[in-house]
Amino acid sequence: MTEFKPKIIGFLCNWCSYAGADLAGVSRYQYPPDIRIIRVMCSARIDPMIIFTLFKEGADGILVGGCHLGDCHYISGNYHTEKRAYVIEKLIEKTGMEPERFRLEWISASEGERFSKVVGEFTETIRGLGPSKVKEDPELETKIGAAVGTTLSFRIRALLGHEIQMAEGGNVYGEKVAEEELQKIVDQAVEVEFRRNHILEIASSKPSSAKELSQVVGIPPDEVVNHIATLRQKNLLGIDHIDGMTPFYVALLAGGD
Amino acid sequence: MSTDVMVIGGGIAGIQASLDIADKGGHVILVEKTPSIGGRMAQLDKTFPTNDCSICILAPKMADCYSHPNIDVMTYSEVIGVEGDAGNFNVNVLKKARYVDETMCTGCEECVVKCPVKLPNEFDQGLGERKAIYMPFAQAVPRVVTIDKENCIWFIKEKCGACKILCKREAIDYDQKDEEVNINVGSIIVAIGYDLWDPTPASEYGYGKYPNVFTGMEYERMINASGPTGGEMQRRSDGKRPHKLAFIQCVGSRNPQLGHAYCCSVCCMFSTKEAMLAREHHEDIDSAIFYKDLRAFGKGFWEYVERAKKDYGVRYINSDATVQENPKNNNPIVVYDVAGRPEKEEFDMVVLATTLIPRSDAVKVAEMIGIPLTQFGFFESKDRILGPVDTKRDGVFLAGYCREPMDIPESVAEGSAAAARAVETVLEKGVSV
Amino acid sequence: MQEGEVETGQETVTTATFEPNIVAFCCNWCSYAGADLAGVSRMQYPHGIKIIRVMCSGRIEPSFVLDAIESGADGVLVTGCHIGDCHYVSGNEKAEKRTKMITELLDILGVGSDRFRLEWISASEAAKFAQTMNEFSEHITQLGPNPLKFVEPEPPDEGAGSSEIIKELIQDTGAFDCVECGKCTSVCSVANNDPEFAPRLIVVKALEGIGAELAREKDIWSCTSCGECSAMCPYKVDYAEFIRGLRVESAMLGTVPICSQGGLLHSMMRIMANSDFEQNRLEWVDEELQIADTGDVFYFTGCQPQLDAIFQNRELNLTDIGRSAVKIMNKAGVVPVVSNNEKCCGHDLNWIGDEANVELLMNHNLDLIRKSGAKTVVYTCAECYRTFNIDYQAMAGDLEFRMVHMTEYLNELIDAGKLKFKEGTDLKVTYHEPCRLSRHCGIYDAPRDALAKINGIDLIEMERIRDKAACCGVSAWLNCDGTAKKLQIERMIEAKRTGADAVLTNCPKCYIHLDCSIRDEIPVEREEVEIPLKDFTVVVAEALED
Amino acid sequence: MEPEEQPPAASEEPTEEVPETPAQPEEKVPEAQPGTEEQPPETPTETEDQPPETPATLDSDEVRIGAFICHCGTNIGGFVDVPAVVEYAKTLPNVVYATDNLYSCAEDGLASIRDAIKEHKLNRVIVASCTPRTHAPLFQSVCEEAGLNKYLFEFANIREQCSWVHMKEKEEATQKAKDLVRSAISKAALLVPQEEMRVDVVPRSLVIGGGVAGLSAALSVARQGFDVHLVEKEAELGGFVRNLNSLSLAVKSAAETIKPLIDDAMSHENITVHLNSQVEQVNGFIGNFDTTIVTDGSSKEVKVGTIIVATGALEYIPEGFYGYGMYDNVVTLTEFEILAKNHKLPKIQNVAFIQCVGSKGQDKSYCSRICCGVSIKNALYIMENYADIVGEEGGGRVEVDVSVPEISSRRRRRRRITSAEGPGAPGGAPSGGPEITIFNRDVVTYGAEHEIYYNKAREKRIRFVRYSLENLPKVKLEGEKLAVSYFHQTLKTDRKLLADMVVLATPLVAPPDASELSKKLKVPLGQDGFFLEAHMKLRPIDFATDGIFVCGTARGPADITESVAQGLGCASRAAIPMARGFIQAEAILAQVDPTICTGCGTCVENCPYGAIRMTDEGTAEVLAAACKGCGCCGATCPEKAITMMNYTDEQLLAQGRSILEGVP
Repeated sequence: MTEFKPKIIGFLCNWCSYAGADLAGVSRYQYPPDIRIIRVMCSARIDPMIIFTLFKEGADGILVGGCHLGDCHYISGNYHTEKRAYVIEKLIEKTGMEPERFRLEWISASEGERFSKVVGEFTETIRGLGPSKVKEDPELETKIGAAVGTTLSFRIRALLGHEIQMAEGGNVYGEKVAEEELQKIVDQAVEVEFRRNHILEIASSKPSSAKELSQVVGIPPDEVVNHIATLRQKNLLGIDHIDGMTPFYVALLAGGD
Repeated sequence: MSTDVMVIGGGIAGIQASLDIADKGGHVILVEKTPSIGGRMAQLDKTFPTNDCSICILAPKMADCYSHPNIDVMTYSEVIGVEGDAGNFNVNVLKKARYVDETMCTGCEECVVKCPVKLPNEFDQGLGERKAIYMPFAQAVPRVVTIDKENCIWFIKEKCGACKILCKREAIDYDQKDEEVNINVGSIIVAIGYDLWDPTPASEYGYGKYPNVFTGMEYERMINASGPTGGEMQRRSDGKRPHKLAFIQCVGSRNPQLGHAYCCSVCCMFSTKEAMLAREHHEDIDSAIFYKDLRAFGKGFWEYVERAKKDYGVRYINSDATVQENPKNNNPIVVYDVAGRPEKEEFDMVVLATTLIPRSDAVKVAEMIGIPLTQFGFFESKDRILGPVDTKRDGVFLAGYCREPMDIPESVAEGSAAAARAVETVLEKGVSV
Repeated sequence: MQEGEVETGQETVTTATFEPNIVAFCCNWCSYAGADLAGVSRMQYPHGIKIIRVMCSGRIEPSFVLDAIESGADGVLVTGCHIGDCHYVSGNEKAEKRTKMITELLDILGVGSDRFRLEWISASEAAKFAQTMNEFSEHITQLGPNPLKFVEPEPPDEGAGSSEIIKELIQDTGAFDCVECGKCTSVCSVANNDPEFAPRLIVVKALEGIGAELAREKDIWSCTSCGECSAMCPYKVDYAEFIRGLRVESAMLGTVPICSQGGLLHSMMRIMANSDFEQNRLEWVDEELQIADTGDVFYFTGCQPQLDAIFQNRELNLTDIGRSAVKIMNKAGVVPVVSNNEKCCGHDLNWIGDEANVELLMNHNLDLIRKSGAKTVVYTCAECYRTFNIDYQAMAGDLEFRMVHMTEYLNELIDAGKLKFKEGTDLKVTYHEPCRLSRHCGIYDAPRDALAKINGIDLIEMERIRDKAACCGVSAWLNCDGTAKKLQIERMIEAKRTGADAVLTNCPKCYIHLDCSIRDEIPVEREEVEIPLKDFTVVVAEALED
Repeated sequence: MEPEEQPPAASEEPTEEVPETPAQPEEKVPEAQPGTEEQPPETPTETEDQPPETPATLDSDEVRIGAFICHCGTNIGGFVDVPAVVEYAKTLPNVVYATDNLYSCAEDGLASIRDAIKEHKLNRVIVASCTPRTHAPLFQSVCEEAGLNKYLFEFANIREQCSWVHMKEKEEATQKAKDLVRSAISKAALLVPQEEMRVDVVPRSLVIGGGVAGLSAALSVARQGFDVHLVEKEAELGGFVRNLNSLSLAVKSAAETIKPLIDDAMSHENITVHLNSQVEQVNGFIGNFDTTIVTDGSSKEVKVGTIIVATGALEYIPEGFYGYGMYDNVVTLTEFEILAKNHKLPKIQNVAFIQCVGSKGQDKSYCSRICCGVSIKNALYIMENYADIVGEEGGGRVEVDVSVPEISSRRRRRRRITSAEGPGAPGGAPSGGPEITIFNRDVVTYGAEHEIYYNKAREKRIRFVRYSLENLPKVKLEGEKLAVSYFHQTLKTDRKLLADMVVLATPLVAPPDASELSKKLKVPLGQDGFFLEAHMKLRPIDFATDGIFVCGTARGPADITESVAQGLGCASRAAIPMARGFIQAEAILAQVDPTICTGCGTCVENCPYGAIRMTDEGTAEVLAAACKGCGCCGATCPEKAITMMNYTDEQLLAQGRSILEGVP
């Protein structure tokens, strides 16, 4: 077997961590060569969808680098990144993929050495984990597919969009939501949306009954039925055929909220 | 007659003034004495009260300034003569030979690696090393190396020449000569910043005598990730990292006996920041700040101090102090006053907030331009209330610390203010011609 | 007033009816018993003799004798058991040794040693007692009355130390400038060793208007006025002067400080201030030394002869300083005025708050110098130099003659090419800075410059030098205590650590104090402190070309 | 800056030196002239009449990519097999040309790029060399010179992030370089030309607030040749300073000192002063704000390009502190100044100032910066000017030498001698003069100028006593006097003094209407209620929203000198867009697809620059002039209706996927 060369993607914000990576170069801090860097203007630009899409396509590890909190060139971008990373981590947990494959780090423009250390550690971690199992584990692939779907769901996106404002500025009624309560809301939304997207993902590969879905997704049939009802309402799920008394559902390409 | 503006000093005040004028379409000649622009702010690790990474926020401005089509940046250059009047100053600038062709050097530093001469690095307050051919600091602008002629073997013995042999771009030019350039400008902005006072004469603080007594700027370079110790605090005596830090305020300042009766405006916050950063480096660090009056007067400063106390466990002790040493372990012992009685506490590192003093060449610059200095050696405003950035000489303006001790935001605001006045001047003079 | 002091009424004395007042100290076991026996035996002796009983003649301090003289006694008699008979084994032997010092001192001062006598009288020698009394009384009658001008002590001034006066002090010493930074506290040698003393509190209390009590504080006597605090003070609050001012007030309230040597030295100074005796202070002037009565340069010797007498058991040979100074000047072709009529500068009285006597001494000395025609006065003593420079000029206005310390003068002479130094000197020295010269008068460079100009003498500096130099521990013969001892030993350790061959100082007092510190039991190993102590001027003179 | 003397436009300049960072939009535009003459206000126009920069070669749909791989001497070439990378690049889709350069940034390297664009009809260019943060602008301008839109350029960093960090693994480094080149090429294929927006700027400023800061700002803007509308709430100009009796550094009274400023503003032809007026409504964005100024009920529409906020601050009213409102002679600092100014001070000999009343962790959390200086100023005023009403013999008072004498030269004349010379002799302390105590938590006389006054105050025997928050002084009426009892921190005892007057130094606070104005302008307030600048360090007088600036005490406590400097600073900042005449935004912008947008407003909330607004149609719209291109909005748009130009999802995914592909 040839030596495992992990595919690691690093998204770095232009102003701090990309500059930190440059400084590592200028200072000749050596680190393992497996990482490939993609520059974005701000870490807040990184849509969780992109992370899961790349995981689905076989990335072994993804590193996101941003400015330290408070240092964002765009004032507050990295606070959003932090919230998103939380959802990403929650979702990874749900997919069953090793959580270490994703990492968020704050790296300033002066932390060249730290950048090289972070990359070294991260590469080591990924090497330890071995290649991504997405391609050989269809169940994992389905779940990561579900995660992609989750990151695109209106509810999650809207929550992520409003979370900071809700905690700091209050909602339209000026009510502030406590940090913990907000977290609960997010956790719950992630849970529900992931299940629904998992159902959709399974149903998109083959028409499935509620019972089958219940087994694969691992939740009680009555809950599956509720999700099916919601998904059908949103026109995301349709009945493919009915076998006896059992309807078999299939994901619809069109649809939406 | 000229509508150009000359800005003397490439620190944050000078950079801001230059950018403001250039963005309006004015032409700026920015003259900087050292090989890179950036000034003092480039040396800092973080800035209070946000703990922003200093170089992260400064570097884009440095780059903007250098690449701005309306700004001619003259680094390693000094103003040596000023004649004429507002609207028509003739300024002589000495462009010192850096023995490197600025246009050819790519900043790869290949030459630096091979240069055999090791010297203390000024940018790192002498804590790290640099070579005789050197990049002043990693983020320097322009990213061009400079040869320190005084210490270069080629210039001393006509031997070596390693850099010249190595440089594929043939950027090394030992025959480069200092050059005098005469520049006609309509207005001048002086923003030459400050120097750091060497606290060795105030031997009661033990600097230079006890190895583990550091100046604030030395400490700042140490905790900087791109500094000489890679961001780690290291005792000079044994290279170990400290667990107990003492910060002593007003070392040299607010002390007419040590020559500086004024307050530097920034040290209380500077030390607060440093104490907080120490804690961020290591959870177990205990810091104490010895102060005369806690001057946390800027926006969010008092809250910052409260945070340092509450969240970072920084102790504030209202007393000046002197330093002794435990000869057994080279630990500095801080002696201070509690209700009139002396108390002693052993630390393993002491950081001195030393005075930020007028530039050593402020007197020369003042004489050259013909503007007066205050009793402390800062440039004197024409009208200390309504014309802070104006000088007694028409067409010459001031910005930043060289006028009055102030912090970065105030220097930036003054950079802009001086820019406004300079533009007003050249517009007025320009129209009258 | 000291313990064991005698009250003697001043009587109007005329030569015709002179009845000498004599104080006789008698030991309990022999002479007092002898006196009793004389009484029992109804042996007559003059009524002017007042007997003071002490347990042993060894109890008699030299200061008792001077105090008696100062207080108007025409003669002082000390009696004890015969040698070998002492109830306390050898107390009388000690008394005998001390007698030598007393007689020498009385001679130097011009009081005359013949106004003092020591006699051994046993309990059975009633006749000898009476005879001695008669003889001594007769002898004193011959000598005539004590010519000392007795000054009635002023009654305590209850207004002293008032808040108005304290305000003036605050004004004069810049105490209002205190920003309570506490740097003074951190360097105060005394505060760092004495758990009671807090120098800054004294000023803070004054500023708070609790000043009236200040003159009664005992802390004001603990300060060595070394000026380490002021040297450190950002605004140069003059603590030393502040303390001195308070001591003046305290003295006016009648406070008598506890002085070392039982106040002997202060007595001596007061005697000088209030007499015009023909002194005998020039014994040290060897034949090869050339001195004059008038001339351009006056060498103000200070108290070397008296100190040599007082500390004779320690063989300090402080008069070597004077000999060296004159030798140096002679070598340079200068014949200085050295006067037998010179009196103490008054430094120590000044620092215990006795300004009246300082003024008397000043007037005498200034008159003397003016009469000598000197344009330059040279000092080898840091205290004399300070007192002239600061205190005299404060009281008498600017002085018309030039005052130079020997270290400065040496630089002048060397620079003028008037002094040559021999080859072969090889001495590494370190230098203990006297506060009066350095912090008080700002002379830091002169001694160092001078040493640098001398062949073969290398200066190795101690850790605490110049304005941060540590104190010798004692000033104005006050507060010689455990704290002082600690400071002295600290300083000697510091000197020893330099690895120098000797430690030099420029002040006879520093010399005496540092020397004293390591004579007795010390809490550290001897090798940590033992380093030869030398006077600056002496060392320079030794390095001169023959 | 005369028009005749303008240097040639930047885009025409040969770029020989190496720029160091991605270009800011401002850098590449032809410069404008400060509008010295009146210009009519214009409505914002997206200048579509700009000549398109589309190169001639982009007329076909065919993507033709040129790849230039740099050796950077041996910096890359020494560790990466550059020829192999070139050969590899040639095999990649859409690549029609690939070559190596010894130094791509050198003139010959640049020429090779220029020539290849023409020769090979390239419509995308990638350079694989160093970091885009310093070199992208250089290569972009080369593309532009060759007629290629600069947004069709892409960079691969194979030096800082490859050759230099993998110096011991040539093979790996070469592989990585290939991957990075492939990644860049995959993005390049998706690049589309972008137009940079231009929006004209109305050359007129609105200055809100006629205090010292606003006056300084208005005058400087006017002197730089632009119209100014100065709006002042009160009936006269001068602001807070009008209340004041004296100024620390001034020889004249406060009113006289600032009079020239007011006179100049009133008489300047470019300044229109609106007294008794308020800004009612503000709409629009940088360059084109529509504002309504209401004066005594009548409103007036004014269109301006920039806005300067200089609304000042008020003094905190210390209700419930130290007997304020209960005892007659307990006054605030400003009340004291007004009394002094009107010569209505009562007979006072003993005065206590109490600092930090209600500030530093009390009702207000902050230190108000200037109060120590102001208290000292007033204390000195009493010392110097009120001797006649406070002392019995004012004439006998003594001037104290300002310099600090050396201990060695200090010559204290003995009191006995002095008293013989009579009262008033040098060295004798004054008697009967005012006695002033300043109770403080820290004396905050920062800098050189303020500290001089602190030193002077002590020389004048003004007493400073420190107290702590745990042990506040107490003020009680005792007969005719005010008894101030306090705990002395050094002496550790309770003390008391009797004062004729107690002056409370209270913090400056934001005026109540600040929050209303902040909503109108859509700019934030900080926690302390003062206006919040864009960045505490480097953008102290800018708002995050372009075109609006803040100065003086509206921003936070500041002394008069600082307010003037900030006013001038704002004038400089505000003049920039007006002098240029237009705003040109870099085309890395968010774009909303109105057909997808549901108008949920998430993006509006998330944009740190207020660059997104809702249109009348209920969809979001990006204000190109204000957008900075961070992409925060796009990443959270629930409907994914927002595209980040130049960093589209497709482009990022293409880059990511291309990396994952490995060698095809």
